[in-house]
Amino acid sequence: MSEALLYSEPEEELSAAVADLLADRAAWASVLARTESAEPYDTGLWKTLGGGIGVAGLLVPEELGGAGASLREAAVVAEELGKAVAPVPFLGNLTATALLLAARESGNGTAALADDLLRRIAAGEQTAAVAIPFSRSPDTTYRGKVSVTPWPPREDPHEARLTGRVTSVADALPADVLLVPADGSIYVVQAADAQRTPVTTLDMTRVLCDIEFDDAPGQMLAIGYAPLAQALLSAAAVLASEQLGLAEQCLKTTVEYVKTRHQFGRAVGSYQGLKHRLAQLWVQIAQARAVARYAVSTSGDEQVIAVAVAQAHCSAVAVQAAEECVQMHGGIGFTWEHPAHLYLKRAKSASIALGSPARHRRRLAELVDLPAS
Amino acid sequence: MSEALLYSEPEEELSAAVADLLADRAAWASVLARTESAEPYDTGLWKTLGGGIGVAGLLVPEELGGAGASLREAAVVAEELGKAVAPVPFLGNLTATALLLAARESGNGTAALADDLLRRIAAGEQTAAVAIPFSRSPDTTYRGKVSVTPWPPREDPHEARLTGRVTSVADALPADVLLVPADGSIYVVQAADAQRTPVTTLDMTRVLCDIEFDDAPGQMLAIGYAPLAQALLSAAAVLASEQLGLAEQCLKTTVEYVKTRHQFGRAVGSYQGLKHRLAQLWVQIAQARAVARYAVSTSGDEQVIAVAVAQAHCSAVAVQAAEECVQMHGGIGFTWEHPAHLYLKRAKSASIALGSPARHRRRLAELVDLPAS
Amino acid sequence: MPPLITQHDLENRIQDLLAAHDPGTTSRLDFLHARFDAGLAWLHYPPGLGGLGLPRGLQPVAEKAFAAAGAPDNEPQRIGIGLGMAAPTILGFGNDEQKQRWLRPLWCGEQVWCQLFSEPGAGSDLAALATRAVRDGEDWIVNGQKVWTSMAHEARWAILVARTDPDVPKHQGLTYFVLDMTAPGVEVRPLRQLTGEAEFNEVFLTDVRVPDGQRLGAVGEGWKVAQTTLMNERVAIGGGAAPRESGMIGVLASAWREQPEVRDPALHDRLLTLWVAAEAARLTAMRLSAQLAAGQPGPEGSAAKYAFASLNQQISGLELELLGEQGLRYDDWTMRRPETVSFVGRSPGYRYLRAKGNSIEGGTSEILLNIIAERVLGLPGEIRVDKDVAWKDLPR
Amino acid sequence: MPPLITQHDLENRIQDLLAAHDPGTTSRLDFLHARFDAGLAWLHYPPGLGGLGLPRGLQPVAEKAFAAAGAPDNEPQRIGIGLGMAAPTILGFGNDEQKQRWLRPLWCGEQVWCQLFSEPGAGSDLAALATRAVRDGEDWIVNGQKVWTSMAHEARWAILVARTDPDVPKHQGLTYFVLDMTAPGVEVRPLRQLTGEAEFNEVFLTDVRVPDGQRLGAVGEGWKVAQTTLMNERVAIGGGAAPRESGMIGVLASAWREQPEVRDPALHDRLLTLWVAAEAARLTAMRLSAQLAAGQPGPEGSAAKYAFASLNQQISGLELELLGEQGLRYDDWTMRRPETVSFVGRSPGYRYLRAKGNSIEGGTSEILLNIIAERVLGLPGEIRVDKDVAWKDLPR
Repeated sequence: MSEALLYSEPEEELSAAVADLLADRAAWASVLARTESAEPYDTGLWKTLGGGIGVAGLLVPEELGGAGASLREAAVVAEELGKAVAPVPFLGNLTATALLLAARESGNGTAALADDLLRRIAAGEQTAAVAIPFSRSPDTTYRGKVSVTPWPPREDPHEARLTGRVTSVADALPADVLLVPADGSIYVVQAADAQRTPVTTLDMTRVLCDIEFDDAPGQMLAIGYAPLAQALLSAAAVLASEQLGLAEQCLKTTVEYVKTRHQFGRAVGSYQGLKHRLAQLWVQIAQARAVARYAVSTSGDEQVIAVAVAQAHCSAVAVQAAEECVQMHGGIGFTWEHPAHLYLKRAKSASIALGSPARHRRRLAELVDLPAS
Repeated sequence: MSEALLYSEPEEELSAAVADLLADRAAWASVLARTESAEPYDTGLWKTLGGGIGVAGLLVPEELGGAGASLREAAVVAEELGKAVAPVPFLGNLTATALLLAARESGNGTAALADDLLRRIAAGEQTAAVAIPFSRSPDTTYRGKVSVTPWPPREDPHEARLTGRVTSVADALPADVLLVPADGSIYVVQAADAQRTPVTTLDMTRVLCDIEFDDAPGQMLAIGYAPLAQALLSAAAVLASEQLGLAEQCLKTTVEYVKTRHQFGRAVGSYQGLKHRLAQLWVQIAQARAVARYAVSTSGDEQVIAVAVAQAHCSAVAVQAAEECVQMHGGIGFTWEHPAHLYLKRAKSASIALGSPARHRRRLAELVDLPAS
Repeated sequence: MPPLITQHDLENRIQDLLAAHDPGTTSRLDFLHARFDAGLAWLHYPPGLGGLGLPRGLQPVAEKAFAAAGAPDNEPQRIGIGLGMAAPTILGFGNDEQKQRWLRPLWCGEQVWCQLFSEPGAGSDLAALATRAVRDGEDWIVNGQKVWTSMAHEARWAILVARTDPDVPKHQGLTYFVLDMTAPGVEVRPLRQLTGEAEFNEVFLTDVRVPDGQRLGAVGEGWKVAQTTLMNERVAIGGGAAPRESGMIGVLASAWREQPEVRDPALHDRLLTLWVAAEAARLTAMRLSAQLAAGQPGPEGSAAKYAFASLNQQISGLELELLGEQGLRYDDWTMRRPETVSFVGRSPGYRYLRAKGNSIEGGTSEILLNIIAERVLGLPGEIRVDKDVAWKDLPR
Repeated sequence: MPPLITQHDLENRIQDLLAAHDPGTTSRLDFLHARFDAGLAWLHYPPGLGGLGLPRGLQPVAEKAFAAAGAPDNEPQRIGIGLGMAAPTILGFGNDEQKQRWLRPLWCGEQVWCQLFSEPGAGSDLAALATRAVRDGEDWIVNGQKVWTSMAHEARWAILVARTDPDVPKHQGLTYFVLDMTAPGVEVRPLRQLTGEAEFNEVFLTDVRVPDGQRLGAVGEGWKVAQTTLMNERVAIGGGAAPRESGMIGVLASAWREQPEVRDPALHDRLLTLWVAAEAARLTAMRLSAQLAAGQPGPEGSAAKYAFASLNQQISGLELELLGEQGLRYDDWTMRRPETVSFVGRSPGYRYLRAKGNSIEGGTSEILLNIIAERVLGLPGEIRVDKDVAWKDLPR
């Protein structure tokens, strides 16, 4: 098992390929510039990443045109995307893919519909997202505000119509297809058939939207929300690696800065107060790497524990790293023109996303039999 | 109000008198030596402090021979005792005094009995303690294991007999008189009529005992436990100042040490890592002084809040100070022959005494309307 | 020496002024001019410069009386830098002509002042600053870049520290000037911060001419003069007795009370820990003001600022975590120039972001801890490698 | 060069040894002697010194085979300092005679070793040590005081670093010796610690004669030799894959599960935070051992020790707080000399106190953070004022 906590050679190659592309195409200055443009997502970059390198169809089985890879490879990609706070809908698309795979395996729905979508995703033709607030944790009993008419549905479930509203959805703005939990089942809705309103988002590099469904045509994908829970669990596991990457980048940037910034005739990185804090952060990040790797290398009940641990730990580490990055850059770190704030906003948002650390600890309490009272 | 947070001139004089005496009579080496002797309490010192300087009868009204002082003066004494971790039953005796005063004012008991005891305490003839586990917080609904026979008592409540057991009682070993909550009332029992067994105590300078009552004669002092709650509140207020004194002493000792201890050709106190931690500790202690002073300068409902704040804050500060004291002394701080451990043991025990910080925060939640759920 | 004016005399003078210049009919500026000329502006300043040489403690008497009479004030919020930093420095180091020229329009609010001290390369280590002033006849030619300048876009005058001799150790080569912000070569650009707003400015100085008559103190004495400015900056902190649950903790406590759905029992103890910390900070500020009132100034000012920053950051961080979905959203990223900073009335995300500045602006938390460690605890200073080296040879 | 021995050859040799020396009938010491002489003791050591020059990775093969056959071991716990620190140094710097003399009885456990490095004035800054060794004919005369010496009261030999030249900078004047603990002038006193026990000793050296033949390495090369010892000390950390809830967190979790009355809901989140931290530390140790196995030694060793100390202290502190009245009591203050240290089986107070040593012994947490900051992150070292100064002129 412990070897699984390392990176395999193919994983390192994938990581390097993504890193190279991002160095070219997602330098922080362009990421920052995009936050104030009309297109908060970099669809061009996503096309190259998704279709070119094939990260969109990473989880899709080979027979459907995908890479047939596991969460481990997805995590490696997320780590690089976290380092660049790249504005691409990788996580949302991954969540949708995981949902489609779970729906397909559950046998509780329309396998052909899932297969078809997975094929399109792998081919880079379509991007999907799950229409659920980004803050929902995997263990939440979800009760949304979208309902299906007519209910019960007619014989042909393809004829369902969805009405209602979902707020603060991640990565849905650039999506072509939405997977919508509604009235206990999951439906496929074409994004064009819903009204998406961008939200002024704390994380400027992953802009949320509110979605309004007004009698939107939907095809039933699966009965029951079990695939949703599985998808959110996968997303939370991969998000931990994104947080790891973000923390690494913040530490790296900060260490570089304090080596070159001089005050009182000395590099500020020579002062023990800062050195000890950076060393402590490094310890936290080394641990984050182990827990993040573990969360994508295990399965079943053990994965549920591992993901709760990873989310509780990595969320906190990413926030700490970003906060130290701002503080140790001093005045410049507080400005708009320095990338530190992009990381701070992403880190804080990501800690809330898919359940707060406290929420994950509460879940853990049930899993490892440590009840509150 | 804010002037009350300072020390008055008489308070500073009292403080200086106690400090002088302790410098003479409670140097840490002698305090350490006593911990392994047959007499863990320094009754000689207590006699001088209690009778000589008059700290035993500090709260006792002047008409009963006491100083008629308030908790503010008691707090000043506690601060000095905390600096010296002096093995005297000041806190226990103070708690008993506060209980007697509350009983006297409640009108629910035998004022003459309380008056008589208060007179003896002020005269330095007797020392009293409350027979209750040291860990009980002021807001606990107390249910002890001592019962009164016969029940209901005969006409003359002086004829009550007490049977049962109280564990982990502070400052009862050197006491002459015990105030015992039992079956909803409070009784006065001569210490000689109970069986006191010393406990191997974490805090070696405030040794607890277990007390066994076997048909021990008791006189009823008050009906109801209201005076007990008031006494414990006063004790908790004063304990905060003891914790403040302890923290001050730990910081002082540590600062002196790191100025003189050289490693790598420099005083270790010149390294910013240690400097920042010591500065943070100083900030905490400056705050502890304000909250500790406030806790003994207010009354009524406001005092209940102030004491909860003071206990939550000062407990943590004292533990932090003692832990830093051990750590920053390095190897020597880990040995038996250095006083740091006396402070560490006192600080950790005091944080548990009269309710843990978490317990006080929970109480606060009720008081300031911030319910858990 | 004239006999000391009593409080009674003072009250009489105020009433005389109010009688002669009815606030109801006198224009705002006329009234302020009259108040200044009567020595009733800053009472502890010397006669002829807006004061009467009285103890500072009497100032509230005047403020109360004028407020009660409905007299206009000089908008101290808007001209804080002038009042708090420029004026004491001019008073301390200016010659008579300079005092006469600048103090009256400063106090009356006719001329706003700003401070040109910090530079991109000189923050905590202000004395390392690189802006150069070179003598040219009766003028100095100034070149350089200043940063974190509040009010620069509204200011008429600036206090400026510049390097006049790069060949001596850094503290020795500085000179202090007053700079006309309308002079050619002064360019002010808003400095946007991570909240989206721009409270501050960058100021670029290109061949700006400053007459030698606008120098404060001797050439090479700029560091000493700047100390007066900076000491006066710190006096303001402390603030006195705010009510319980003032500030950020009040916002969080209200959210907890009023939105039961955000109450996470797992975070209850953390909420209360912060509540206790905020209450402790409040009581400490109360104690500090009592100490100051009793003439026992303590070093708690640095501690208060340090604790305030740390608390604000923790409280706002917890608020976002509690709010969940609501915490993922922001109110407005538009570039704006706010008049004042307030943590309330904006979104929780704004509070979280803005609080990050509290441990940087006006002395970083690291510098404050150094000050406490060295000045209060007497711990040894850092080993200094820059004391005896010519400024131009320092690593940068 | 002889051809490399394969695992198959190795297994054959082991079976041959077991056949020739039946563990059931051979005395313990005879068996260990035979194992050493067959080169089956520490396989990576050279032939003739208990090994066969094999890769370290084969050692578990031998250990498993001997254990399966019921053969006695050399009680590695008891002789850890000899095995882990003295032996590699003797191997690296000893001459043939020294290797022959010391390694066999060391490995076989006939002679216990201890380490005389730290001094009251030289802890983190070991190179500042003051114990003097002065040449006297073929001997050295040693005077000084050493501290924190485990096993000194049972040891026959000690590895010792002493100062042979006080007139050169501190790292240059040290020499490394092997000292006979039974020699006249060696006095061992137990060093009692705050738990009441004495795990360690102080060792006083008064005119102790050490023959020059017991010197390891050249005169003045002691610091270099000591590095070998210290590097080998750190290798041990990391430990590999312990099961979940190993160590202190398991004790706390059990208390929470088994004593519902100690469950304070306010501290539930703190318990879980520590549980997560312990699990993170466990997974990190697993990852570290995988890295080591894959030949990617990482600097996580220092990090693991740092995290371990911090965790133990936080967990034991919370345990006491939870236990309330029970936490006020202790089990035993009697001065004792424990054989090994274990956090379980003693009272919570013992755990709390003993854990305080975790951040001091074997490298303080501050030193570990320095190591990470400088060696891993590449941050600049502290400014050194002691590098070029003669030892005798250093401030102390």
